Amino acid sequence: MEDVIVRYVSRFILPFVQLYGLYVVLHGHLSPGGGFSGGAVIGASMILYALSFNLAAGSKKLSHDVSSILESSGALIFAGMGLISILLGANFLANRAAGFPLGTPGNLFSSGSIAIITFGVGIKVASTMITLFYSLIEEEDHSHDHH
Amino acid sequence: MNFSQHLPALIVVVPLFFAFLMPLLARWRKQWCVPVTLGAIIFSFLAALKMVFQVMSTGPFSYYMGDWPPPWGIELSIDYLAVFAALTVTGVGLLIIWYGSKDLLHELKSEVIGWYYTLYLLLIASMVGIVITNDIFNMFVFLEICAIASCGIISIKESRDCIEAAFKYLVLSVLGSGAFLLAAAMLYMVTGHLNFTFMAEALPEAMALYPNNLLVALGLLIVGLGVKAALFPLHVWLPDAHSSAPSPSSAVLSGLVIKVYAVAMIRLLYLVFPRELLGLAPVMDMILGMSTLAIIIGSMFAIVQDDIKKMLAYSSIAQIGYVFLGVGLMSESALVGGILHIFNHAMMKSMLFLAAGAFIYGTGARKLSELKGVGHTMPIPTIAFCIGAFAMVGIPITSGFISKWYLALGALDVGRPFFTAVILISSLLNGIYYLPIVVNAFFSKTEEVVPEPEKLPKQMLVPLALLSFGVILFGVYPSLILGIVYRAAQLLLGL
Amino acid sequence: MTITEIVLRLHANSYYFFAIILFIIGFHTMLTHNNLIKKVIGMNIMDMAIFLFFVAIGYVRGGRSPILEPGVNHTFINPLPSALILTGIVVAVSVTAYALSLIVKLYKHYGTIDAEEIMRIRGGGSL
Amino acid sequence: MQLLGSFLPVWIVMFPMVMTVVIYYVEQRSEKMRNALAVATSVVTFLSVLALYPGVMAGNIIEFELFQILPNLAVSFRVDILSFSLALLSSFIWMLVAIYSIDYMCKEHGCNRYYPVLIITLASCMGIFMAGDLFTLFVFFELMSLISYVLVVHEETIEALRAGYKYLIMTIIGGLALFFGIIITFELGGSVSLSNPVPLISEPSNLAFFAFISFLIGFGMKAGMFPLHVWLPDAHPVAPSPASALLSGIMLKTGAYGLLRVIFHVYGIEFMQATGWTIIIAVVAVITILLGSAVAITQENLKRRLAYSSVGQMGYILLGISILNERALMGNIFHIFSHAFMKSTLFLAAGAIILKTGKKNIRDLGGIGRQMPFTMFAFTLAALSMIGIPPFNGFLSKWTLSLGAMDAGVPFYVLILLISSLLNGLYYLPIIIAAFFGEEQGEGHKHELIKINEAPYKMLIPIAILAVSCLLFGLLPSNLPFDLSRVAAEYLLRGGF
Repeated sequence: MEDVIVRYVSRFILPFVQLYGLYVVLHGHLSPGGGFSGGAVIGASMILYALSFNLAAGSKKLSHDVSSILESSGALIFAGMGLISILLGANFLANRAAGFPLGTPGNLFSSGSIAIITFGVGIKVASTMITLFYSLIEEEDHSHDHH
Repeated sequence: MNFSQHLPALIVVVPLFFAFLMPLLARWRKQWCVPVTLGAIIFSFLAALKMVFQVMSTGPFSYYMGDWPPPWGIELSIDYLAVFAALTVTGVGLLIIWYGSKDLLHELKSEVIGWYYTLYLLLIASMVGIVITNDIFNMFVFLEICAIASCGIISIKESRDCIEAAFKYLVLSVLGSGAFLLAAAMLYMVTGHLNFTFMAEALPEAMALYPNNLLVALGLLIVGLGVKAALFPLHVWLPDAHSSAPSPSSAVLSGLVIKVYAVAMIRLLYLVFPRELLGLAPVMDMILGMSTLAIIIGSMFAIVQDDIKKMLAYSSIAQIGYVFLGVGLMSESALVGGILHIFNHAMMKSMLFLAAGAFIYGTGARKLSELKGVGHTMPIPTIAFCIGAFAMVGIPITSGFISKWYLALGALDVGRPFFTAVILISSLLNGIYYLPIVVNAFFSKTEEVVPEPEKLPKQMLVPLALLSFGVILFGVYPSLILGIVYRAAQLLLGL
Repeated sequence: MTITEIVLRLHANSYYFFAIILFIIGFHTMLTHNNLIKKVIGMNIMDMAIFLFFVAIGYVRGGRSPILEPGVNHTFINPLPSALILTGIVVAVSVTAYALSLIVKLYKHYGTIDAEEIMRIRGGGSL
Repeated sequence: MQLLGSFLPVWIVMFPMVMTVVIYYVEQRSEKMRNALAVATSVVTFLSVLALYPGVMAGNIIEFELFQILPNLAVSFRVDILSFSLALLSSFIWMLVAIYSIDYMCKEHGCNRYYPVLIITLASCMGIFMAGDLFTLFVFFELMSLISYVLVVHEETIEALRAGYKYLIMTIIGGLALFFGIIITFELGGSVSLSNPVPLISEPSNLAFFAFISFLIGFGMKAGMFPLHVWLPDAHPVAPSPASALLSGIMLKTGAYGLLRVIFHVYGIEFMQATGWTIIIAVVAVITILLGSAVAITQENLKRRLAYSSVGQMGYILLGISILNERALMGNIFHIFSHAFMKSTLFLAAGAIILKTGKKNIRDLGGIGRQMPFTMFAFTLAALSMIGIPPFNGFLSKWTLSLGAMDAGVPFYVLILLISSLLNGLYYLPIIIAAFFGEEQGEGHKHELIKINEAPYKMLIPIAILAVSCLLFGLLPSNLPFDLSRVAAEYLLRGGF
């Protein structure tokens, strides 16, 4: 896709989209939204980049390999936080009982493990969307080679 | 810090955690994939075993995820049925993937093997999750993970049959999950709870107000879980899916996955829905009718199959019928038989699929007619197959006999000898399609020179041997497992 | 039951009614269309119907989104179904993605995404 | 000593089983050792059974529960006079057959399969006769039936496989019918033990009737009862001759034994007399007798004719069961002995002929008596006994049976026995006459000097022992089988306790 308008517009809005996604993820424990919504926004921004420039450019920014590594690590953060709760002597995924500092409600640094979990979910969702996109696109390329 | 009290969570989380770790391992430390997978499942297995002893000595207990007590949080209910099913899933699942660690090298492209372990661990985790959760939405999530993972382990072998079978399976699975979620929504609507225990408390009152709503919900649940468990008219996806998949996948799908849905159905039918609701509509009779048809027609279809794995797949349709027969008869013995058959069939059918996989591995033959004389060239898989076949027919001293005994006794207990006859007829049909294979394998001379089959590695033979040993052991000494099955049945029937 | 009563009842339960209609549309699309992509679309419509139904359960007339602000007291809608449905949507997305990738593979093998065509090729093939 | 005595049944069953494994390992090294071990195992088993004699004759019943599989469902052993009689008979004939097999099988392929199977069928047969409850009986019954499949298809020809398939399917049907019967018994009686002081089923009901029919199908299938005999004439002839001797001589009797147990322990004699269900057995028995004997006449293959003859003879036994009085029962049990001796002799003799001449068809057997006089003489003795000519044991059993029928006031049965004897004569005598006086078939041989060409002595001795027994047990007024039959019949009519 070699459309100048699309390129310019996307180049213009991409930072805002990503910033917004990051904001939603980081404020997941405070406001509507959270890991999934924010992650989806971030993922969409990368997809937009790869679509409006091209696949190679997209891969250069965030390759398929890296995104699948991120995908795993996002999930691992989630599961790991749960396990940490157990290590701290509470039930799986316990928050206050495990002794995570809850802070003042409404502050950015509050609500203990939830913020971290949301962050993990954000990474997971964003990278999953990108990985899915790559998988589908690359598969298609592959098939074109065959025909 | 006391680890053992967190086992209910860990039994699910550890495989889940390593499932996500697996892609990373596959990238950097490929040789670690197998030991880590095995380790994770062994951990779950030991956890299940520990919980079995715990439950047997101190009774059922619950675990609150995130320290949130119900009705707010997700509750894992560790009762007899749950630990029984968890033990089955992890135990048989362990042997299957042990076998698979070699067989997969043969069947899959090397770059996807790491993903296979991811999917397999996800599958195990979700199956254990389904059986131990006490929350309907949590169950839905695990059902979906289970559905995707099981489609995944079919489509990972990128032959066109597999892809097509996986797609068919996926569509029907989604349909099933949709029905399940709709039912969950309806139940939530009338009770305001997602937790099974609270739901069960609220349902009798709700039933007086909205009986139709509940009946629709019950119907949707039976259809939803029935599709996934391949209960007779909803079984259309099973033969393709189970026969085209790589052999370890077939074994786990036929041996475990469809049973897990049956366990979920048992839990919902017996523990959640009020017994009076069953009086409003002949639900149990419908289940009985479906399972009878499944038993007879599944066996009949199996007779005409030429492909060994397809035959085994049709046989699974018949065997899941036994489980539902036990569910539908509503007597203690029958329920014991049905639940016990979950375990027994898990062992028998995985063993049969693994043995079939060994034949395919060794000779490349899938057709029944090509398996002549295989008993002389590959004795251990053939003997395992033989034991599995006998167990399927229900010859005494194999575990298949014990479950049939209980089912037949249960049918007589409620004064319905017709179902005893159904069980016997189907055993005969089983004999008609299983025994000729055994006979051909040992006693028929082939004119053409058979090429020496590939030698099977130990990793494939030992699980087969262990499974056959298990089939015999639980046939001779069933009290090992019967204690917990009895208690599960009593708990379900409220005795 | 008169027509008015039926209409009134439907109106009172309009969320459920339309959810069911949507469900049936999705179900119908999924089962009757040969085009695999359309099947996936039908699947999604069906899922959406269930999600709408679920969310509608939690809706309280006049309720607001449940964000606690100190000092403000409102009627809130029930947040639980919405939260659950978020999970449901994630699941639906992943199933859709997976189904689409399977369709891509099928297209690679058969050169068509028409279910009947695929069956025809399979039947006539070496299977 | 008491403990040892009660452990003996377990030993008798387990010893051959263990030896099967031993033989399986030994045979990889030495064939001689294998043969010796097989014979030794059967001898030891026979002697062990014999060791039960004093206790059993003193009226003791040995009971031993090995372990419980499920509540009220155990693997247990129980030896009473009936068990003992049949176990003694079987182990004796097994021993002779094992000796016979050494020379017969040396030209066959797959001996390494044959011997372990021979010994494990011995074990399961002992298990059937010494079972202490219906479940154990069922387990060993299935074990024996399934394993003897290997004997049936030993030749691995198309014919054998086809016969084997029929046999297998019939076995499964029979097994499932038994399963049905046993589970109903369990449901109605709460136990399947044979040592219950009262019969397990006391109330006539539909279920009880189903169970009766199921038992009849299950055991009748094995016993070659019409119309479930269809597998028998196919399966028995295709097996190697020693195996045919066992299949016809012993394994058929397990069905009759099972029926006896069912009638006397599950239902009890009063129940049977009250309901009159035994008439079903009587009807099929009469049909079986006539059909077996009549069809035997038309058979050309010697072993096939013998197999049909077995069908007819099993009819006698079933008839004896159905009459339910002492003398009939005694005749019935004695006929189990007689038929075992006679039919084993006949099959072993036929085997000797096949081994030496390769002739399987009756019309080729002209003049065979001059080639193999000894074998044919034994054959003649057994055949005459079959027809029921005094003073052979066949006569004695028929005589006793007829007396029983007269006691019961059914002279019709006597008529049937007579007709069947006539038919027996019709199909046995021509063989004998042709063998001794007939012309040898084939051209150019007519005037050649006929060489005496007997089978090796290891085959002749078992044949001789069996043939002489046929004569002896008919001639002597008081002999072991006859006494055992009498005591067993009394014992059963007492209620079996």
